Amino acid sequence: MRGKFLKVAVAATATAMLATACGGSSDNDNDDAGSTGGTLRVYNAEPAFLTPSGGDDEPSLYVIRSLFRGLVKYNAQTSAVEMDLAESVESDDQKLWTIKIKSGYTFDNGEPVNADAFIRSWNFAAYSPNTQNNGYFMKRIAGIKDVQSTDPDGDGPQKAPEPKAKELSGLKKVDDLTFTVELEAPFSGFPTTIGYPGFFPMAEACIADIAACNEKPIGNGPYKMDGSWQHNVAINVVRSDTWKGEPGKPDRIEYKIFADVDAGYAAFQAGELDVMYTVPPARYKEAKATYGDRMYEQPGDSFTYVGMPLYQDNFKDKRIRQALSLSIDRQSIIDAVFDGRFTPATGFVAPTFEGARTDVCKYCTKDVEKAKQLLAEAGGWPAGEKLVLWANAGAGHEGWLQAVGDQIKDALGIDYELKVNLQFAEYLETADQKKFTGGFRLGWGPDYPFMETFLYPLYGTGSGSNNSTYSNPAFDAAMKEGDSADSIQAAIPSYQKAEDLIGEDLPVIPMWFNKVGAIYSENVDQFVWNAVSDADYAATSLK
Amino acid sequence: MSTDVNVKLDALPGLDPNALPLEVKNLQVEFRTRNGIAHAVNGVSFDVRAGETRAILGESGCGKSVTAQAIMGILDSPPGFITGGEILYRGVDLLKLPEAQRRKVRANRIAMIFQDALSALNPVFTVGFQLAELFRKHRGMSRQDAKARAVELLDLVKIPAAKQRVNDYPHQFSGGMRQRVMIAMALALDPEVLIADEPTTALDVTVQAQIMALLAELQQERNMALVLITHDMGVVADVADRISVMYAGRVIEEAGVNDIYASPAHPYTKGLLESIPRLDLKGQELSAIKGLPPALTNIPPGCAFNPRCRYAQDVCRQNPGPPLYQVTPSRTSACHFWREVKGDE
Amino acid sequence: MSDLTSAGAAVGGAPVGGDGPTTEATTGGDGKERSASLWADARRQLVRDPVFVIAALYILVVGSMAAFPKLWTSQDPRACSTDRSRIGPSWEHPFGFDLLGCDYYAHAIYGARPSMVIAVMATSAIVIVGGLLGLLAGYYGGWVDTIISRVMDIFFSLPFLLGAIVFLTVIKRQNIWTITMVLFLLAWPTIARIIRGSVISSKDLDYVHAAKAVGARNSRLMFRHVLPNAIAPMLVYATIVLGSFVAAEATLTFLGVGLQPPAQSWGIMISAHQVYFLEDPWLLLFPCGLLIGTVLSFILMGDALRDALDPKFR
Amino acid sequence: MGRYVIRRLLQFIPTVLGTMFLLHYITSLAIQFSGNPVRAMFGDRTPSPAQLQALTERLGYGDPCLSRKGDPCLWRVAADGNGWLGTSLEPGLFFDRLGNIFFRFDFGINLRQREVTDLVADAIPFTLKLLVIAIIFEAVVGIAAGVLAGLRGGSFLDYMVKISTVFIISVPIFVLGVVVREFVGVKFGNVLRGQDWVPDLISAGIFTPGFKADYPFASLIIPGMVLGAVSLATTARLTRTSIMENIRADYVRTAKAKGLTNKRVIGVHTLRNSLIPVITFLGVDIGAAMAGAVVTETIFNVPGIGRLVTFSARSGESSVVVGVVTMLVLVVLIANLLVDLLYAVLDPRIRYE
Repeated sequence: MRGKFLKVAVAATATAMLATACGGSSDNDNDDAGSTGGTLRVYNAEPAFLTPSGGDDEPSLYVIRSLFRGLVKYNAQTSAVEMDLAESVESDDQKLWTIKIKSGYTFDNGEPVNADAFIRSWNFAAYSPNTQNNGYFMKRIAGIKDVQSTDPDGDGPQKAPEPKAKELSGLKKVDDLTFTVELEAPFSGFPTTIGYPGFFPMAEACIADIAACNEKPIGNGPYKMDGSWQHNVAINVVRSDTWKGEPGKPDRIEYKIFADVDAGYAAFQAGELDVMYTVPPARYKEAKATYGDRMYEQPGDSFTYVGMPLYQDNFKDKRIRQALSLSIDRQSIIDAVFDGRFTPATGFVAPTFEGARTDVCKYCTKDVEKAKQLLAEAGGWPAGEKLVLWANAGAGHEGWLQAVGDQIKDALGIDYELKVNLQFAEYLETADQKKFTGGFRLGWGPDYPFMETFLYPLYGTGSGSNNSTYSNPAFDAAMKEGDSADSIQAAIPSYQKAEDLIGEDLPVIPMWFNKVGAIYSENVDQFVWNAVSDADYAATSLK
Repeated sequence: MSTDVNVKLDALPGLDPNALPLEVKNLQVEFRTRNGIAHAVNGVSFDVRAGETRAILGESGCGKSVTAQAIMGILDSPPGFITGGEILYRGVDLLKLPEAQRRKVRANRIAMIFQDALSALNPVFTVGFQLAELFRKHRGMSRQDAKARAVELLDLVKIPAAKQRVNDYPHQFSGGMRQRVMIAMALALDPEVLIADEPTTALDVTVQAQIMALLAELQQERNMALVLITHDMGVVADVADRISVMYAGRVIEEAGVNDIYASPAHPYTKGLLESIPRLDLKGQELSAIKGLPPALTNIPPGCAFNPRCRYAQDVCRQNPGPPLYQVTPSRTSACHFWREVKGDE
Repeated sequence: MSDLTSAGAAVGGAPVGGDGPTTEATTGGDGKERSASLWADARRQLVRDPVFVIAALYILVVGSMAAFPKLWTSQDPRACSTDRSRIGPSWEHPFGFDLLGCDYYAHAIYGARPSMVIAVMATSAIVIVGGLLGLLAGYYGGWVDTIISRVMDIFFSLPFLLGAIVFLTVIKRQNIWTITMVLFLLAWPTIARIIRGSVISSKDLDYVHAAKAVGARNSRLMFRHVLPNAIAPMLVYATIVLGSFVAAEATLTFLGVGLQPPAQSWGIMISAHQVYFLEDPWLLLFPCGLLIGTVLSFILMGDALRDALDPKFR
Repeated sequence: MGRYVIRRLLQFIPTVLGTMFLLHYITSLAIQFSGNPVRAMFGDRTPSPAQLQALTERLGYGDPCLSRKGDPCLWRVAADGNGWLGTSLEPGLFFDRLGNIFFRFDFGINLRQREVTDLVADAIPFTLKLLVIAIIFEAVVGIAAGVLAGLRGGSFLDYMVKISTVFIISVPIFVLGVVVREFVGVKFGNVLRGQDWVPDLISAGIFTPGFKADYPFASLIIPGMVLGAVSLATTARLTRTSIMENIRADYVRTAKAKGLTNKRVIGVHTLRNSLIPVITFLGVDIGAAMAGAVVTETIFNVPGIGRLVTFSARSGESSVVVGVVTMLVLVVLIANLLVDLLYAVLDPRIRYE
């Protein structure tokens, strides 16, 4: 229970998933199974925002996915991109994309879901004075610089000036049901990204009064709000009568809000919940034993690593980094601290992703002799100096980080020190200002189901989340080559070449990928877990 | 608690209307404490007639208050236990009465007032409430009638502006006034016997006199038996009819008030008298009884006073202690050499 | 009521007001002489009281664990390896191994130190500073009293647990010193109030006026005559608040704002393993046993002390 | 009496101002040292400076003094140059907050752009329900146990009460909470739910591991009892001591001498005096309980005030911390004043001039 909620913030990246072919074959929903009807009671944490442009944390996305639907969706098993509200999403140069929308879809208040709806919503999110969290995802669309203005004197008394434009120049309406999107640079994975809720449309009435819409959203999906958001208590949604697509199985979904996952698990044990999309790590083994058949497990995509501060002298030589990585027995830590719930990472891309390979990292299994040899070659660790290991406070990382320190001490005789008292905000600022003095724990969840999301943001020169300041022109070239490949399949070989470079240089020491565990009660007939959007409540049927 | 309580009390088994209102025969009380058994009362006997004032005289710690509480049946037991003797009210032994009836005797027949009226009155209830409570509980009166009777009582004990003062709290009264309220409370149900445990000790001399005068007047009107417990020889002299002097839990001398003052027949009584500052003996050194009263957990054998007694000889130190010799038909003294003490005069 | 403070307030509310010399059989002698005999009586009574003796012994044992851990165990609590994670108690390792495979017995022994050190330091701080301020406020009255009382109000009305959380979240370094300071900041008003009350009630007693009449200086009056009267309630409160501080450290660690691993403390042991107690109950029972035992002993000692020092109960 | 109340109310002002400044300075220091809390909202992704700046401005963390370490944010340079009394300074963040809270009743917004007043309005009903249950449970059981133990001083019952109360006090609340939730809420609850003769209100309503929206009152009974348990122990100890003292008082002997039944002597005379210290303790306790139930609320998932402030303190939402804790301090001060007045009502000897 200790500060668990912060952990949710850590894994706050949207888990939008991979697409195999863009504009894939006609979609036939998974075979119709289970009867409709009944009330599905699900575990949820307190969401941040219920509007597509605002909500970017896991609890918010779970609610938004019931209330809204976007241009594309992901097949539950293969996570392939399938058309949802869009008729087609095509481009010949991967830079200018044309999107046609199916006709007849409306919002709950009757407004039509048309080109204007999408353009209006994406502009609203991107325009920085609106302070919408999901503005971040519009960064690839042309004209993003004009809609965001920076405050000239930082913290000075003057306010930031008005951005130059109110709308993204890259978005142009062709007709009522078609519009074009021009990107800053070609990107073959664009169709997969627009399946992320940040790109879902919002009604005019909603944008007009975003605060009220946040309390009682006007959606266009299979469900609509029943009453308004009872903060910290519950959010109830019922079947929407304006939804044209395939109806959701349960008549009504009750999101029961828990501030702490242990309290949620206790409620599940007491039969108050039908689905719980996560299990407290410490109770995993117990849950597996008691709910074995009603527990759904699947390798997850959240990547945990110990970053190497290349800007510090001790970590400049790659052989030292390799030695540190070789002295860690990942499986033993996983068994001890996480009841064997994670899979040790031997590569840098989530195992469930297309194009992921195992054993990309040659130094990710324990080999004390090799580690000692590499350390000696590199001139050894400065005598008497301690290896500092960083983690943000209150999210339960100290446990395994301490184990890592112990193992390195045993293998290489380097004593260690934990620096685990910074709150999350300050921890991230220390990362931004490059002030880490040793290995630093961070996590990464993919934004969209495309291998590139695990590579460029973390290791691309100067990219946002490249906290180890790794810069390798060969890597950047391979990534560029992949971006402009004419299809996702064609892009994979070059991305894999880039990953091999990382495997050798080890800017970060990969630790593990989480394993997703969801549990459901007896009254659930068919439980559906979408590889991309996790628990799919609309598709889950009750007995 | 219907009004017929008097009827019931008059029908007590063995009640003899013309027997003495209060007779105490060979009362024994002991306290079982952590450091041994304290024999607070070792065979105390006395009686009192209607309209008569019986004084129980003795230093503090000699067992007089314990005797009073034993009579009223309000001893805290544990640690206090009555281990012998009889307490007769008009021939009925109160010790044998079931608690329900014993409780009715209290206040209706035998009442008591205490020394420090401030702590003896409940600080958080008005004086009126504490008075009216008696009428509501014992006579089943309504709230208004009981309050009216309370005001009458306050008038009876001469408290000015009784109508307003009835709603005041005990701490709003002066020492003397509080003692008057105590008396009013005791006399509320017209008891036949009133036990006054050091009623005036906490008051200054002038108020003391008023209170004693009030007591005497009320006693006269109601022909009430009064048991006055005190250690103040002065108060006893002008009020009491008969005196019992107590020492270490026993009555060591009992006589009429004049006889005692004229010719004390026990060394202790003599010592007490000599220690009273008298005008005619001005300038002379005051004589005081040397030593301290014995601890009740180890009372010396024989006569308890022997360690401090001028006349003490070997016989005084052997058990059994001196019996109550009959000095005159109406006097007794528990001293082997009462003649010499009496003779010295 | 509020989880934690009531343990501390348990005594604050209890009738420990200054007991001026009660008029017993013996006349009320000069304050000091009477209280000297009070201590003698108290000591005699306490030695005979089995509960007090057992509690005192328990505290001595825990104290020795905190002061000389080497005495109790030769294991190094930081020699851990995850291969031995959560192995049950055995002969060489009486408490078994914890989540990370460290020797749980050594961890429990070394865990005693922070809890005890924090409790002792915080208590002595509030007794010294709180006592002093209470004494000054009570004795001088006037604007000194007003200022001190208002400062007292500020820290007294701050909810204990919330105040601690807000302060500790802000201070980046959560170690023994910062936790002690926070506990001191939030708890001194209680003892200051007790002392102030006792000083006010005993400062206008006869023997104080007598001492003043013979020309005693204020400081002498305060420390020789008025303060001894307040020593008894202060000692009783200090003993009991020691226990509540040990509990406070554990609760703050449970909430994630107290001591951080890799430090050893009972609080960490409990909060880190409290979700495993269904599978391996011993992980929770050992630290809880030690913690509850210590807090219980402090409170029992405080109770016995109060009964011994308060003449009314003899 | 009136003058006393007014004097006490005037004394609130320095205290509340002092508390507010303390909290304001503490939370400002937090931001100055720990960095901009808004950054944490973006998680691992690094937002564009423009977006971070806009959001920081909107949430009120834009004041320049928050970037200077140690600055108490009392004054700031006036934007247009002419400030107060000819200086170039104008009242800073602290006075803005003061003005907003006390004149415009605007407590600002939290990181998720929700009005603090709404946050508190959502949280108060739960805390109050929890409080009422805890107080009733604590008062009834505590006083009953205390009276029984006090009357039969030294008996087995007295010993039992003494030991059990001391034990409850020494068990840390979070251990008690977790154990009760696991065994009573879940294990025993499941057993009850297994039997069909047990009415739903009891099996599903009361014996639940935490707060349930569909049984808003019933599901708070167990958390309330856990919250009340510690104070129950204190109440019982206090009542016991008070009864043992008053049982020996002279007026009790007078009451007995007045031939009143034992029930009345104890029930009316002794109890009325003995409960004075207990009621004053309960009064003070209510004030402190408003925010004290942090642990209980967290364990039993009760969205109350305690939890609201704890989570805001961690995520650095200074407007919530300053606003809500100041309100709580005000509540505690008022509660203490009411208790003192109640004391005068209960005990006529107390006079306030």
